[in-house]
Amino acid sequence: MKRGRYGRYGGMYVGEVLVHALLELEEAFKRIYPTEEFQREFHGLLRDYGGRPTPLYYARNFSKLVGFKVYLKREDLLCGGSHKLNNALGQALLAKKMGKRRLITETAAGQHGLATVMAGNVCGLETEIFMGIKDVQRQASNVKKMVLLGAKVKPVKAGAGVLKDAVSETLREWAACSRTTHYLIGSTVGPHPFPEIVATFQSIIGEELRKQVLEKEGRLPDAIVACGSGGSNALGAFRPFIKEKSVRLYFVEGGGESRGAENSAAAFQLGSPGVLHGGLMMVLQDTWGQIRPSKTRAAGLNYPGRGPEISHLCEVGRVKPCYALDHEVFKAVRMMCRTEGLIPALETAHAVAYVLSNPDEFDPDDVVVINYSGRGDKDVETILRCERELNTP
Amino acid sequence: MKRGRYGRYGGMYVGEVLVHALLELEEAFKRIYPTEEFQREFHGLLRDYGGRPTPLYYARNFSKLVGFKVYLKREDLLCGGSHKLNNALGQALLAKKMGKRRLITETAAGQHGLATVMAGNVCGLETEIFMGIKDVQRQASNVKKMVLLGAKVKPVKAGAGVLKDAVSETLREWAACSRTTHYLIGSTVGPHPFPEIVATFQSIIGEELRKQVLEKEGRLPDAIVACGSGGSNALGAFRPFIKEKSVRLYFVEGGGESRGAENSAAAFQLGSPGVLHGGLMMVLQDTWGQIRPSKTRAAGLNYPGRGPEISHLCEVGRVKPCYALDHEVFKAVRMMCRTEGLIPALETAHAVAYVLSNPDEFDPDDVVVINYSGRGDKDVETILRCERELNTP
Amino acid sequence: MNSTLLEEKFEGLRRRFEGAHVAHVYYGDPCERFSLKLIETLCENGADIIELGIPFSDPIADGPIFQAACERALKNGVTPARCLEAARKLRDSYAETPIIITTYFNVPYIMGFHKFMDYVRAAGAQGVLIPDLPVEEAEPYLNLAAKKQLHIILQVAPTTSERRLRRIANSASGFLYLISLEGVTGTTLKRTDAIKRVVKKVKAKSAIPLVVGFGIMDGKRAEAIVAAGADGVAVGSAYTKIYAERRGNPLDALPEIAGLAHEIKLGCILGLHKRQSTPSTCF
Amino acid sequence: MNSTLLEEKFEGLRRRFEGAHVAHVYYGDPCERFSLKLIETLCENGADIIELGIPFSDPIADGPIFQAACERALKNGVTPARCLEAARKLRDSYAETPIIITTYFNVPYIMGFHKFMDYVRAAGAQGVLIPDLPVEEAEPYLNLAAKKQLHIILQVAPTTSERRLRRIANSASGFLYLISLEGVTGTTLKRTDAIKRVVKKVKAKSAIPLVVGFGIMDGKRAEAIVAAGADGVAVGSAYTKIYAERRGNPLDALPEIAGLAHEIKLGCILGLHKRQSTPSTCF
Ligand SMILES: Cc1ncc(COP(=O)(O)O)c(C=O)c1O
Ligand SMILES: Cc1ncc(COP(=O)(O)O)c(C=O)c1O
Repeated sequence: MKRGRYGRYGGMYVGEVLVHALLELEEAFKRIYPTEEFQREFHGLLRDYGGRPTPLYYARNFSKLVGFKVYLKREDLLCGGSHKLNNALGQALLAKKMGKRRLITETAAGQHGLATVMAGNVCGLETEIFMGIKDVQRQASNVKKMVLLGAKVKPVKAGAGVLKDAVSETLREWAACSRTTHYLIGSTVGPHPFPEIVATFQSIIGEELRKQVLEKEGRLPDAIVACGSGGSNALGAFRPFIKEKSVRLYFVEGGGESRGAENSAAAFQLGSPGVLHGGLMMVLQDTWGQIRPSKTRAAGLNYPGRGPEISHLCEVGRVKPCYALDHEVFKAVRMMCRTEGLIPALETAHAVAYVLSNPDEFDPDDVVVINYSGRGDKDVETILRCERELNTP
Repeated sequence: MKRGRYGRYGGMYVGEVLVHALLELEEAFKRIYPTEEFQREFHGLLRDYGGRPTPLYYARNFSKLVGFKVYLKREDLLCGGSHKLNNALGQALLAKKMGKRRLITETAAGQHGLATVMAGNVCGLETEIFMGIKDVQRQASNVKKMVLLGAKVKPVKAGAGVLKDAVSETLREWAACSRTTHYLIGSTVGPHPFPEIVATFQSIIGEELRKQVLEKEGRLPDAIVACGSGGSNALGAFRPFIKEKSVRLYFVEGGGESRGAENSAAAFQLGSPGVLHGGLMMVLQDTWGQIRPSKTRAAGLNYPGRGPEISHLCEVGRVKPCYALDHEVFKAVRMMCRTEGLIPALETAHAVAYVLSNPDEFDPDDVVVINYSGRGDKDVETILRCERELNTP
Repeated sequence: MNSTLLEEKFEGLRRRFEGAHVAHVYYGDPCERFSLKLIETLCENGADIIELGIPFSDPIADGPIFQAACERALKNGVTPARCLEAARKLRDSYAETPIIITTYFNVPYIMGFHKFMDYVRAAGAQGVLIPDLPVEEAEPYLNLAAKKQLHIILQVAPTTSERRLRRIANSASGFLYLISLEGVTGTTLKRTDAIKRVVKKVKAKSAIPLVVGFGIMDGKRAEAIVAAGADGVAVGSAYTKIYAERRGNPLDALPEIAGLAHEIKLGCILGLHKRQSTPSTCF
Repeated sequence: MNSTLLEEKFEGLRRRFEGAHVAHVYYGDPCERFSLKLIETLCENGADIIELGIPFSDPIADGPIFQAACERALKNGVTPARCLEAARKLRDSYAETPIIITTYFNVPYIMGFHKFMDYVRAAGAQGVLIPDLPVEEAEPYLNLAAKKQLHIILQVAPTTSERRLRRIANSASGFLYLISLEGVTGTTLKRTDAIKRVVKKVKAKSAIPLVVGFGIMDGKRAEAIVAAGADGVAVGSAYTKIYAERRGNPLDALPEIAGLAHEIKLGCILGLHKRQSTPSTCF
């Protein structure tokens, strides 16, 4: 495969100003990541700060409900409440070793923003976070946390004031300060080498999962189900299984209210290959190539692009692209609450919903792993509000 | 020591209606807890559901700030965000094996209520939670979570509408339904055998801590610092070290705004032995034995009693009773945020504050462990509001 | 003299074929003057024994009616000393009415149990009832009380095992207080048939007078319970409820309270007669 | 004919001792009629080359002024086809003015790069500038463009390494576009001395005309940059800013824009003269 490419996807479509920063990053990652020192520090932080390994939990009550064995890979237990910290710690540590003084990033739900300022503080780096003005309002509680932790939060008014616009703005900011500042991108998106770096840092999920499921079941799972937009939690879980053809891989994106173009974030269903934020990937766009905003109540899935690697894996048929609609998602939240006492993040609930809504995909003796990417504390308000709305049409 | 007594503290001061339930519980705990089956299930849940072992994190930046080595025992990473789940899982499992169908409990901050409904759902038990009406209002977000998880939340209007009143109300409810219902008490308080049961379930904290610190430092710590009111997280951490006289143990209670009787929850400073909620313990009271309400902004420390075991350990000098004042606590939050990217629960921040405010207690070559009992997500609003208030007198 | 007044009271009632009517009042709610009037009303309308409650901040065995009573009384500044002082006054005006001081354990504990019992004795009361002092915790104090010629009234409940019942019965003094239901004071006692079996069971184990309390709010229930074999009933929340609902002027409630006291007492009498004549049925 | 028009333009300017004035406009903002008038104004007041921008939804190399321009234009429904059609019209009215189509890579990618370039050629434009297509990604398309006699304008930046600069210079066609600063369009260029060094470095590596863009908003800066050795300047946000602030009637802004265009052109001329005469100093 070409450098920075996954099949036809990927690449480094950025302004010349940023190329040097990406090349510097590529070089640094190649040089620093494999060193024993980096590995020791990274895995030390993952363990002692992050709380890894996260458990693989056999969800007995939920399994009974669906009729086959379901395990949850508990990324919700990672410090900060989602898988985001795996990547944030890795990149912050890398940035520090590259001599950077400052981190910038964008965030929608705030999970990645939080992870970034946490990692930044641990590594002694300043943090500035760009956030669509609408997301600043919608995710007020996470904004407060980021501020409390010492991050500067910059509301982005451009465009629709959502994640897509915040990413653009962060890329612009980076153009102005890339010598001192690292853009700590939050998912397997953006220009090369970001998708590769993020997937590498996240693949700790799958490595643990593999060991754990072998320990518990004596065999590989039959299926792994993960939600996603950029694809970082999914790739993190999938990577060590891509060559294991017996393991079915499901990628669940935000279906939104319905599968219509105006109400969805399902880029694999409604999109086509295109270039956004520096990479070629599956993306929601109109016939002229103007990027279309995505729409889903799960802020973390509200991005019109699918990272290059997941785009490729779906294209070649190794991963099955799926989606879950809002009403299925809210039902899934309720079911997970009642059976296992766990409030899933709305993003994560998409994976749960797919398992609940598609029993035909699974056999009674299947061992299914849901990559349980995050906890739903941040979403409680939305869940209660939307449940009310959905119940009173 | 007499059964159910810690020195002079403890006992079973309850109405005759409840005695049978306590005796039944004592018997069941003695019989069921040591069985291999129970141990396997309990530790299985702690690991796979709860996320144990929780890490022992060397807080490098914070250590630099204070001038000696500080480790954090990361109970904030336990499922639900505090140490409460250790006990909730243990008791729920026990209740199930006793044939109970329902759990009741009380909660102030909501942490224990959440832990209880989580454990209840996992064990297939209904859950009902009593909560002072004031706490229902103050902790709206945790109430929403409990409701979402399927718990019935009963606001308690009696008394001052705070935790103390909710405990009384739960004891009353239990009197009416103890044959089918288990009162899953949340701290090392209440009548025998609760203090012993809760401490036993929580001592997993100290057992892990001991192993971890030996691994990392090759020796026992010089000091362990824990916050508390009832004392469950402190005893959980202290128990395996009580016989190790070289390990100093610090118990930090809520000092409130000042050490005055009206503004504090510092029962070791301002209280005396008395009987509350079924047990003899250190308690805030007036000269006639009327219980005085406690006052602190940390909802989880806002209880006028100190459990019998911690009361005893302080009385005999094995544990040093300390307190932290609100302004020290908010400063500690800020410091922990900035140095380590962690927002501590306000309760936990009391332990942090003590370490920050009393450097004379610690030597430069000391190894100090803070039992980091919970995360501060629930407290962000309070922290930001109170910081504003404290800064604008 | 102290303890014997109670024994004599039961003896007298037995002779007169009457069940005992124990009336429970939290002193100082809403003010001391009213409490004294209330007790007077009760004594003069059929109460045989007064349970005089010292309000406590956290009355875990009490339902909402008594909780509110405690709160009001404490807000009004009443202290255990004032309550004992009130007992002394009552002793003066109603020389024949045994008084039991009821309170939660922390009150005597803080005062010092010895000292507390001395005060109780000095006030002319006959004993104490401490709902959160089960027999195990009471044991260290039983001798002490006996020496001071005071009763420690012990409670039994429907949940009490046979073995415990024997132990409690062995330690009982004055009378045994049978809690009629699983719950707290003020709960409505819905059916009396279950309690009848418990009454029989307890009576079989113990010769000491048996008073049934909790949830008795009318003459019918009192009658059924005495008919079933109890030596009396204790009524509390039912009285408090009446005046608590008349917050404006509780004194206005006294006639209604007097009426209920009469009705209860009548139940205590009829119940005993019924027991003597026919096998009891449930209402 | 296509690509040569640009080469001839630089040749002509060199002969007349003038720096080139490249004017960048996002087409369709706020409406097509205005854009056409704007370009007319620019062409008639000193713009030598027109960079005609096809608006894109996510212009990551553009600052707030151009972002807003793209948003307004897209909201107004302008499409890449309409932009290319406009280029064709301009070609008819201003036969001598080279046109560079500027847009982000997704626009040609979605249309198909071949097809897109055919349209560009058919419209009579001389080339394309795609800010998010660095040389590595551009390489597959360079031959194709050459065959169609179209330039792919490549950019260099202060952050470009020597090695990369050589590679870009080798692939450059038409002119090299030097980004003056680390940042996006519309950023104010604060000091021109740093950029002078970069200009010298680039000129040493490449004989192709060098146009400097980003942050040039007045004649002084244009003059300093041309004096430093650049063959021209590109100005965009400075023009858009003027009419964007006059939302009510952007046409009112045209005189001021004409004035600025004059000033820039004057700077391009003075700069070259200055370079020829004295060693340059910073302003
Ligand atoms: C809990 C959770 N899951 C999933 C995602 C989706 O991101 P990704 O596709 O990179 O895994 C997010 C993004 O914020 C998230 O917070
Ligand atoms: C995070 C946290 N720490 C400490 C406590 C105090 O409880 P305990 O004294 O039982 O440890 C609480 C109680 O809610 C809590 O939530």
